[in-house]
Amino acid sequence: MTTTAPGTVTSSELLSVVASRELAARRTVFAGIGLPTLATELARLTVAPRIEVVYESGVCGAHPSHLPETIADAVIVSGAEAVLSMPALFGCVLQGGHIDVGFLGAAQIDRWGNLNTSVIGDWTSPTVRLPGSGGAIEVMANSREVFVVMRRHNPRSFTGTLDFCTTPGPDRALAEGIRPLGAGVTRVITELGILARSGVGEELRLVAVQPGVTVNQVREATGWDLRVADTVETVPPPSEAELRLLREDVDPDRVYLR
Amino acid sequence: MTTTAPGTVTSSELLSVVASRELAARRTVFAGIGLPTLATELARLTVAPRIEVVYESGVCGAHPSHLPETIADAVIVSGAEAVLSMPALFGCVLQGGHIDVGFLGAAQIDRWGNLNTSVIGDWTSPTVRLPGSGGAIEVMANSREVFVVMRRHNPRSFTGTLDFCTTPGPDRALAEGIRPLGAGVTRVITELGILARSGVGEELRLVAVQPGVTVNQVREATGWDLRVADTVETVPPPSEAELRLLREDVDPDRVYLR
Amino acid sequence: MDADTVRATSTHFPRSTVERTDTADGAGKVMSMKEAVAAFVHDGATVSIEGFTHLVPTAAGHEIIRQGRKDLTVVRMTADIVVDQMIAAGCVSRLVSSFVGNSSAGSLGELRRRIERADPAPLAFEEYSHYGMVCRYLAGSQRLPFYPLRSYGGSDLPSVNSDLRKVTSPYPGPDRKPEQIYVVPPVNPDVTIIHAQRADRRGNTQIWGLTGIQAEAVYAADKAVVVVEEIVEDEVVRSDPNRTLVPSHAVDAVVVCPRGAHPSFAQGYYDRDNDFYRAWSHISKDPERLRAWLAEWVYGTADHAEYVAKLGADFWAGLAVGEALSEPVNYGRRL
Amino acid sequence: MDADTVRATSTHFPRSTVERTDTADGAGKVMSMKEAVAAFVHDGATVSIEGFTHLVPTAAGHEIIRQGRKDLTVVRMTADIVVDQMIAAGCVSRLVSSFVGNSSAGSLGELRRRIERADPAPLAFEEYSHYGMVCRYLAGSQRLPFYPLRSYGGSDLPSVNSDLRKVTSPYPGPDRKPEQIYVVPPVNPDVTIIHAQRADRRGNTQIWGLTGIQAEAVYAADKAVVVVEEIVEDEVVRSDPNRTLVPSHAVDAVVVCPRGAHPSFAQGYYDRDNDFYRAWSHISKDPERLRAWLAEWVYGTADHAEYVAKLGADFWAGLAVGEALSEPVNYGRRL
Repeated sequence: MTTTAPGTVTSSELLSVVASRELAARRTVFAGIGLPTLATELARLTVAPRIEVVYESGVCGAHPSHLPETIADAVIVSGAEAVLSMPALFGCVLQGGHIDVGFLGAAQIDRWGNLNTSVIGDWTSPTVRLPGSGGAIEVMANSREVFVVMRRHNPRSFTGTLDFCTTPGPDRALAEGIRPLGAGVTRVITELGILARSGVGEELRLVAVQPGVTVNQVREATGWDLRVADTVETVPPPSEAELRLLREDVDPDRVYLR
Repeated sequence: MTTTAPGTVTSSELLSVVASRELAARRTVFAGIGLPTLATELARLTVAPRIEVVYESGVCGAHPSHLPETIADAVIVSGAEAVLSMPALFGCVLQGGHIDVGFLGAAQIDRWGNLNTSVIGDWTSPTVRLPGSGGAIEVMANSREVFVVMRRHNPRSFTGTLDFCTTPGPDRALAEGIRPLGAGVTRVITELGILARSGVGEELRLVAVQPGVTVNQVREATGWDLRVADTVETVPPPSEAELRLLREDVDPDRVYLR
Repeated sequence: MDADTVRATSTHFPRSTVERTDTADGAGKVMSMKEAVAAFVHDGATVSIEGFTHLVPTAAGHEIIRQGRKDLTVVRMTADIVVDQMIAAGCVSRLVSSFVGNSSAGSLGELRRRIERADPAPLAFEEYSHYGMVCRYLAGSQRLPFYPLRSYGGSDLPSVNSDLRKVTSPYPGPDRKPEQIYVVPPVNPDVTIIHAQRADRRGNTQIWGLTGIQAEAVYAADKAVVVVEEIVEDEVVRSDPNRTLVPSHAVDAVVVCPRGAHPSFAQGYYDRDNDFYRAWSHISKDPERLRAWLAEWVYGTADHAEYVAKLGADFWAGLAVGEALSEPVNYGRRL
Repeated sequence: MDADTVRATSTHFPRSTVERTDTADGAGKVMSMKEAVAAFVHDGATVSIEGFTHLVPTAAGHEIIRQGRKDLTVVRMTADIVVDQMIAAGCVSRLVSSFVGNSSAGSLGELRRRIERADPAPLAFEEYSHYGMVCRYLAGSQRLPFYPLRSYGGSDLPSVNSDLRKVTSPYPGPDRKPEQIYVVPPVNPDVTIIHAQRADRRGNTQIWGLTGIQAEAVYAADKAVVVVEEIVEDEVVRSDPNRTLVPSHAVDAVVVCPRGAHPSFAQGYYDRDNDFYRAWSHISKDPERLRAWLAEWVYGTADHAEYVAKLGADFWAGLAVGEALSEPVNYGRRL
């Protein structure tokens, strides 16, 4: 396992810390594994002590003895407050409207926060076959808002036109006459900055840049003509306290931190 | 508790014994409480040792320490093989097609085996408000066949026209374009005899009379022009063995036997 | 960038998710029956009271009577004694149910007088079958516009209940022809009240034995009150998370009320009072006697603890049950 | 009057109910994996293999490979390692799934070659989301013509999956206008195979920890095979009937196969082999290496017991878990 030199902030650490701050005042979060796990566990130690993590596997109120390696890890089951059946989890908890924030990742995202996790290329004979939706379609359709953490910020991932729209935001749903429950993607967190939108009819726009990153750099890394907020903040760098908690308490074994 | 004189067969005993015989070779039975309980428990000791009783409350494979007083009695839960949720019971077990025989009762039955358990008189201002369907509509719609045990055989209960059809047999369903799963009522067991039909398009007809009862008596007790089988059997009276099992093993405390 | 701004745009979000009561340690959810009914059961509300013969929240019904709620729509699969009592006390103007009888023990006198003779006042009644009610809760809990079921074909119920409707399946039937199926609409009570064996302070609720439709009734509702035989330490609940049928995020109030299901039962705690079920057919048949019963046992007791004490230790000894423990299972821990 | 005459008229009744295997003591259901696969998995069949990360029936998949089944349609929410192996062995011509990846550990090499380059042969693929698959099982298990869900609006999936269709609700929407909703069709596998912690000889099956969609997948199928870590005495099961997720009437075969879920895990029995998940991305990337792996670990072992022995005691010690017992609950007994 690698040891991170003090003072050096890795990409994983940066993204986790920034994402964790966005969870302030949120009550329930539907978290995948990896960066969302780190962000949520850090938020529990900082801005959202009572946050409840709901896992796609059916676990509510996990109290893991170790950092989970999958969304179905045995350690999130033992000691949990509840383990629900899959119909209850997807039907009652998610579709029933009990999730404040859903975390999603994607191979491609567009300006409205629509996501592609199915294919690169044509669906019938793709260049790359990706895993597909999993529960992402349901997380997007039913969470109050969705956070996307992207490890890569480049024009292929932040694309003007998705190769395939696996997981539509509310704008696409409305265009088909289906009324969405939540706001869709409201935050996209990357190494370059934070894109945000507040709901239906609004494009993602750049609201903050990471320290040392220019607005122009973000524009060039984005595959569409990126809108920029009137005032672009600079993301406060991870504090000593945040980094210490993340490295020593959340992921001491470097399961996800790189 | 009353003691039944040996040699005297009460109405409850007669109906239970006759109904129990009809359960030969059946695997799963959806039983209400009372006479169906007696019939099923007796069948387990005689013609259907492996029969599984499924209760509306969710219990499958009950092994009660005492004769249950309701379909939700605590004694059918303790020691049961499975207790299912109500959606699983009604959705998967019943509607999923796992019930061979459903037992139903009714205030009124017609020649097609349609049942009324809602009202005597007009639904909006009834003379008598009855309990309603409970799960009877689902038992009828989804069991392979349905047995009805009626304590009273008279023209008001066996009626040409139901005051209200709570629980339709498959003929009424088909007339509305809804395809039923099972055959509907195939046996009606009364103090006077046994009426039977084999499925869609067939009226109930008299196939057997109790000892000492004439075909004409049954016709007069029936509120429609009752069809009669070419050969009407005489129901063999309860045997010593059947009565002993019923009185000593099934219901020694006379919970249902009168 | 402001969270509230974002939140304000998602207008379709159910109120419940933001308004669930809670405090840092979850203790804000634990309250008395009096407080819970005052806070969550309002005049004119739609109130679901579930528990299929097992775990009937009788004590909650009695407190609703004591607080004199009016004009309630009561949703309950098996409208039994507690519903008859609430109707008699003048709390109920509409009933949604699939079985209106005193179990297998007889009739509900007050309910029958209301429906048969509008005596002393009419009662609006929406009649369903059991699975129809189950499906209404399923639709309500899953935020579905309807739920399909293979019931009602040929029944007279759709002629008296216009909410039983049909949908044509977009897939061909087994005979390759279009297939029709009945559907029911969701039910979304203002508040659902259930009774359970135990919960932790945050409302993680564990039920065993017959579990009925309680979890779905809670999820279908805007607010949920869980009445329990006992509150247990977090560790007890967490030793067996599969036993938690209702997670805390769906619960607004936890009320400790031992023996609160009487005359119904709580598996492993006390047995059913079958004598009272039989007695109720007689009590409710006579309006005077019914009124006297309410006066003595509901209005005449300050709360359920008094009701329990009034019944007396000998009485409760008669409903006591022995021990039949589940064998523990191993959830395992990482070594 | 003849029962068989009556039975013959109800032609719409699913086959499964009459044909479930059983003997007087239920022991006829207990069989070896070899026997169960031979009896219930046929060439060309639709086979559901469920278990959401937890309790994946890997050993059953391996036996299907050993017996050389062809042209299967595999239905599985999370098509992971065992599916990649079955595809590589030439058993699978069609896949119905909502996630085709090696958990979070990487890719499924064989599946990608098939879909991306038809190498060495094409693979028909029906793509869903997780809840879409859940709803297909719900519809299948409940004998519904379709199941509604609030997904797919605006997605490109309906353009490549014509089974995603829409229905108009017969009730007005929140804005009083007609409301449309997507629906999925039922799935009714010829056989469903699940892995569970334990069952009795009759097939009453108990699962704890993540329970996934196993019960619905069993009820949706014509035949069901339950693979268990152990068969226990009837008394163990009956001490906790709420733990039984699959009752015996839905089960055709019970197969005892300890550690049959590896590299997946069985809560309380053994932990997940995360190293193997990571390794599979590399193994499956190289067709030669994949073939060698199958030759050694599947074709080269007579059954799962040999596979387990080959891995060795030290290996299994590394996946051992400690004890975390559930607190018993009292079901009570009448005194």
